[in-house]
Amino acid sequence: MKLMVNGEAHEVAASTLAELLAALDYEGDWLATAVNSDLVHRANRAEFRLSDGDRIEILSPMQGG
Amino acid sequence: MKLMVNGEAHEVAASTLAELLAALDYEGDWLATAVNSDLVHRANRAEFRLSDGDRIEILSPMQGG
Amino acid sequence: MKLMVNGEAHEVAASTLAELLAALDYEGDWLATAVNSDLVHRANRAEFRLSDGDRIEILSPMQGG
Amino acid sequence: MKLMVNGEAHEVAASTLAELLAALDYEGDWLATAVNSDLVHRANRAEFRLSDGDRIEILSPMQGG
Amino acid sequence: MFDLLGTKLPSRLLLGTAQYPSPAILADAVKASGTAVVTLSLRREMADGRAGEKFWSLIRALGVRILPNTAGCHSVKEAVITAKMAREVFGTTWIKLEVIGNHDTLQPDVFGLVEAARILCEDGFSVFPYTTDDLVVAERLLEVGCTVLMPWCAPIGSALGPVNIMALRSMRGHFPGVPLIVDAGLGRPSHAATVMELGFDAVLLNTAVARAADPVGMARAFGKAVDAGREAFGSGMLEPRDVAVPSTPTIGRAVF
Amino acid sequence: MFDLLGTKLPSRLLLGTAQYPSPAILADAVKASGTAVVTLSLRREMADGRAGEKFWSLIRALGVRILPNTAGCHSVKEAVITAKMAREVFGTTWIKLEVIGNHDTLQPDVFGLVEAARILCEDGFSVFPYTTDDLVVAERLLEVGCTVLMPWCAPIGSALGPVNIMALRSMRGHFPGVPLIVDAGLGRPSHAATVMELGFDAVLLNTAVARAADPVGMARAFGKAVDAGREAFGSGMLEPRDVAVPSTPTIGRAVF
Amino acid sequence: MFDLLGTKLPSRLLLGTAQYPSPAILADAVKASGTAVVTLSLRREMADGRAGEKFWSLIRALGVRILPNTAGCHSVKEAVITAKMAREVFGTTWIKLEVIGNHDTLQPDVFGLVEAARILCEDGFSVFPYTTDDLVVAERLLEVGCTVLMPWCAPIGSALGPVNIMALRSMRGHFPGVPLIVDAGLGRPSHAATVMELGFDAVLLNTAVARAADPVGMARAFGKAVDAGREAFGSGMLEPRDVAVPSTPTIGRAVF
Amino acid sequence: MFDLLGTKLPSRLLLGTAQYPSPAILADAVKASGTAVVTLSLRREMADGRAGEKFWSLIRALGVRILPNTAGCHSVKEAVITAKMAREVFGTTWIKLEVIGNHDTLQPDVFGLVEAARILCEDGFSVFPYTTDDLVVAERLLEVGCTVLMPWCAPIGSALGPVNIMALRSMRGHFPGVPLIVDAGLGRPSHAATVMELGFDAVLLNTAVARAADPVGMARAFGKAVDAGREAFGSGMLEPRDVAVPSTPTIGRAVF
Repeated sequence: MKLMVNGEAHEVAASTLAELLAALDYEGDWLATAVNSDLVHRANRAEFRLSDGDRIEILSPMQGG
Repeated sequence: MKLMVNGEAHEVAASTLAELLAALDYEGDWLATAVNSDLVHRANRAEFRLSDGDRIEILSPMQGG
Repeated sequence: MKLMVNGEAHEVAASTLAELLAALDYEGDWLATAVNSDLVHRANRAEFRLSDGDRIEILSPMQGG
Repeated sequence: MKLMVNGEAHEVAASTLAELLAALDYEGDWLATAVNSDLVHRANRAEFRLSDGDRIEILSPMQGG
Repeated sequence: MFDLLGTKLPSRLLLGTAQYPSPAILADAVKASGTAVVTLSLRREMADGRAGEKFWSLIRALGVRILPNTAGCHSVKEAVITAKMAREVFGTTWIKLEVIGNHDTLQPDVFGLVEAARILCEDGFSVFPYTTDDLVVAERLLEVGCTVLMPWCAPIGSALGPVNIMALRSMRGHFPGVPLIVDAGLGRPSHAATVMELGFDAVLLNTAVARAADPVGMARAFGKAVDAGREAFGSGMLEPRDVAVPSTPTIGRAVF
Repeated sequence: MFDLLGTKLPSRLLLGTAQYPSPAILADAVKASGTAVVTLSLRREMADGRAGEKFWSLIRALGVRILPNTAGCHSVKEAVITAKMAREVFGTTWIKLEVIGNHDTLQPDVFGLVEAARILCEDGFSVFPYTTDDLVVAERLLEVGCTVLMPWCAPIGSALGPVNIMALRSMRGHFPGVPLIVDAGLGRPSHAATVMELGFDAVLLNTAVARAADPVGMARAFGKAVDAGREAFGSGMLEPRDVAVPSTPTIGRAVF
Repeated sequence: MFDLLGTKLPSRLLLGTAQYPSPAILADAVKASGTAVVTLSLRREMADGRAGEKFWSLIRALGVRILPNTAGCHSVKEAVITAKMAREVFGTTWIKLEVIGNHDTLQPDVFGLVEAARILCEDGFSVFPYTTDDLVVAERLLEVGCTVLMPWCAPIGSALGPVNIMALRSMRGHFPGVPLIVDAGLGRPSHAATVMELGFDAVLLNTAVARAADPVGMARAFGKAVDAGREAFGSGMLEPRDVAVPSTPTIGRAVF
Repeated sequence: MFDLLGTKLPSRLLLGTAQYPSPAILADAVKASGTAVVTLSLRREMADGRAGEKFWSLIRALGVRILPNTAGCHSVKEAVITAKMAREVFGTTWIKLEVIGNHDTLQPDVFGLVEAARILCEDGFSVFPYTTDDLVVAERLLEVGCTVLMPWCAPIGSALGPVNIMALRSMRGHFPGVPLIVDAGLGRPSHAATVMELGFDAVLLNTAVARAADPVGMARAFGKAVDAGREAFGSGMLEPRDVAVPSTPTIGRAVF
């Protein structure tokens, strides 16, 4: 399945958001996820099914003013 | 018929805007008229029929900054 | 003998500055004295002889900015 | 005779200020002269005798703010 | 000549018509200022009073261009209908659009301003919006069809002069092609010269002239200051320098 | 007309003659500015060079009043002899007295200034002292015979404009009867208008005009700004107000 | 203590976390400043890079309150989703709302700001809107549910300090009961003291500290200046006076 | 520690002792400010009144260093004898030398000041001259033996704060090695922070604290502001920038 993850194209087998994070070695409770501009809560990642072409954002805390 | 003319209550016989202006001794091409917050063009005053309770504004040029 | 003390005329018997201070009930090591615009050190007040018309200033610490 | 004229050493035969000006090709009523820091009026240049080592300033109008 | 929306004007000073000691002084002030555009309002006419007629005749006699305004309007609706009535009376599509958002500062309500500007631009008006020095608001006004902007430089009638030079410079820099007219807040001719030196295209005044001890003399003074500021802008001013620089050549100095 | 020590002048702008791109531009700038007084210096004349003659002819052709200066002098002695030589060359008792005390700021040495002023006043000169905004120094200069004062408003050539408005206002307030000419530090016409609005009698400029991209246009701009500021001073300006005041009467407003 | 939306804080200085030479210096600066609230952002995490984790651990160790921000967002949509993601990560409903409207000045887009604030307030956020000094915009923000305002005093990172004191005073005067935090534009401790003396409730800084030669020393300096300004506001400062007044009693002066 | 003429001081704030609501408040203000040096005067003692004694005991109990002054003196003679009497009473060679030249602005008479300073320096005093921001006067004061300078930043008691930043910066730049203490004119802690940020070594205050609604709180505020300004001076402040610069990294921004 083709996905855009943080702006980069990925070809991954993962079918849920949780699987995608694992596949790409993302972990930690400081991460926030959005799919196609909608927030996906941590609790919902396991059942959140991805579709071809989905745009996923995986964010974490950074310096900001 | 009861009308509000420039914020003051008037009891007048006039049935059109043109008649109202004449009745109240308003004249001059420097006047602009509105009825119930809508502009009434000079050309349309003769056929513009007033209804009880109409709010009429009769304005003319004044100092402004 | 007529003297001006801090701008006021005084008629006193005192012949020295020390006697004047005593006569006028001035005492204390925080006082500074000048006669006719010259400083008279504390140590010299006893032998400093006054003359008629001398102008004596007796100053002490005060608020200042 | 050795003279300093406008800061430069000169060896000239001139014995008066007027002769010096002529010798150095200075002319014009817009010139002002000083010898050893004293003004020498135009009218006095002819009889003003120079001495060895004199410092002569010959000035004229210039841009100024 | 100053080209304002295709109209050639001999002066970059626009003048308000309120608060003068008398109509005669207003007329003399307009003449002394050299202005070619005056702004005026519409107000309720009293029956058989002829205030409007007298004033209107006076203004017409001056032979200047009219810029009607919606001064005193606090809502989009008020401003829009006032603009339409002004167009009928004054026979011009020019309108100085004021939508006041605060009773104390008389500053624009930028939300209502953009909305009213959109409606009036679509209706064929040439809208002169009285706005703040906010660049983003300015962009919105241009997007809805305004082709000129009238930023304030201080609250109306405050006479404070330009209180935020940085913002004015930024505005000029961001909209190089748009006619920018400083409206409101000027108190002294030096204030007018200052904003013209920044490259603003014109200024609009009222209180500073009308409430001066001698409005006619003050009008003349502002006229000259506006010219001076514009000419300076075009003549390449020195940048301020921190260290002093001699203004006289040091070569050839005499030594005494 | 501006009465300066008994001389009636058509302009309140005095102009320096240094640093112009060319003599022709200097001449045009003087004409464009409307100035009636220019200031110039004395410098060493090169033998058979005729620099002085050419410049002097140019200036004389302008038909303006000459105010010689002692620019560049750092001592009383230098300043006094230079003044005397200037009197002989230019045939005037007027002298703009500069005794420079600091190489960086070119500010006056107020001690040398008062001493040189005393000597020259006793010798019959009309001394125009280039001074600071120090009131006590000003009083000394008047005591030794000066009848006009030329305070700086910023370092020479800095173009900073009035850096201490408070001091300038205080000076004007303390010497109501004395002609006060702001000398040095002005960079823009708005600066000149500002000090004239404070009630100063005139301004003297050089760098701001001579070093502008277009000295002639800038000279014209300063001429207008000085007129504007003077006229405003005489016309009773509004005091700035903190709160906004409507510039349009609120009576008779329509309600829609 | 400073009561901010019901939270008692020991300091009125809020600090940004960007641009420090190192995380260690950031941590030391936060401690030296005495701040109790820091603001930070969300950014894309690189796979198996652990940037976010390291930074987040560092911040948590400081034991300060977190104010997440939407810095860098140029649209309502971006700002809203970023705010929601921040709420999940940081477990707080506080959000410093930035909707940038201009790439150069980084000023707020007041239209997008009000819209995003409305959406987020309805969703239960405590919105800290980064806004301008526009009173009308401020009123809109309060209408849509904001209970605190964060006006700029100059463009972000400009270090210009308060460029429009009049507008800041006006804002304070119009919203006496609303916590007002000056956000953006401060460059020096004296700037921070100045706005606190005007009665603002707090300031938020970043660049001025992070980019100082010694961020830790500068953080300490700002912390003291904020305290000083607040204490002065509460202690009744003298109004400036135009004329000088002796600071020493003149009675009892000796006469020599 | 601040090394002032070889004396190590824990504070860079010097405080005047006049105009407080009560002696108790004066004492509390001195303590709250953290100052280590207070300045006071000599006045005529009334017979059998013990005003001087009471005041002097109060001051001694504070355990601070005394800087006697010649406040109110208008002549060299007055100032010199007052200084000598102060030396006897207070047992210190330190003297804050005031020779007032103008009754309204209370500005120094720079001519009398230099003369009195010369006499007192020759007599072994450590003279702290209250002077203007005139560089040339400052050079003269150093020539006659002063090793510290106390320039004003505005008229005494005006609370205007630094009215001529350019001159203060110039003074700091010209006398890098000389202790410079800003004396007179400060009205708010932000003013004190501003001059300390410029690199001045200390400030001396009186009216701004003594006449505040709460002198003790204001004294504390000034103490912090002076520390803040000094620390900022040593920590390398950002230069103001005209264009806005993002204070948040733009890399890694999410795209929604």
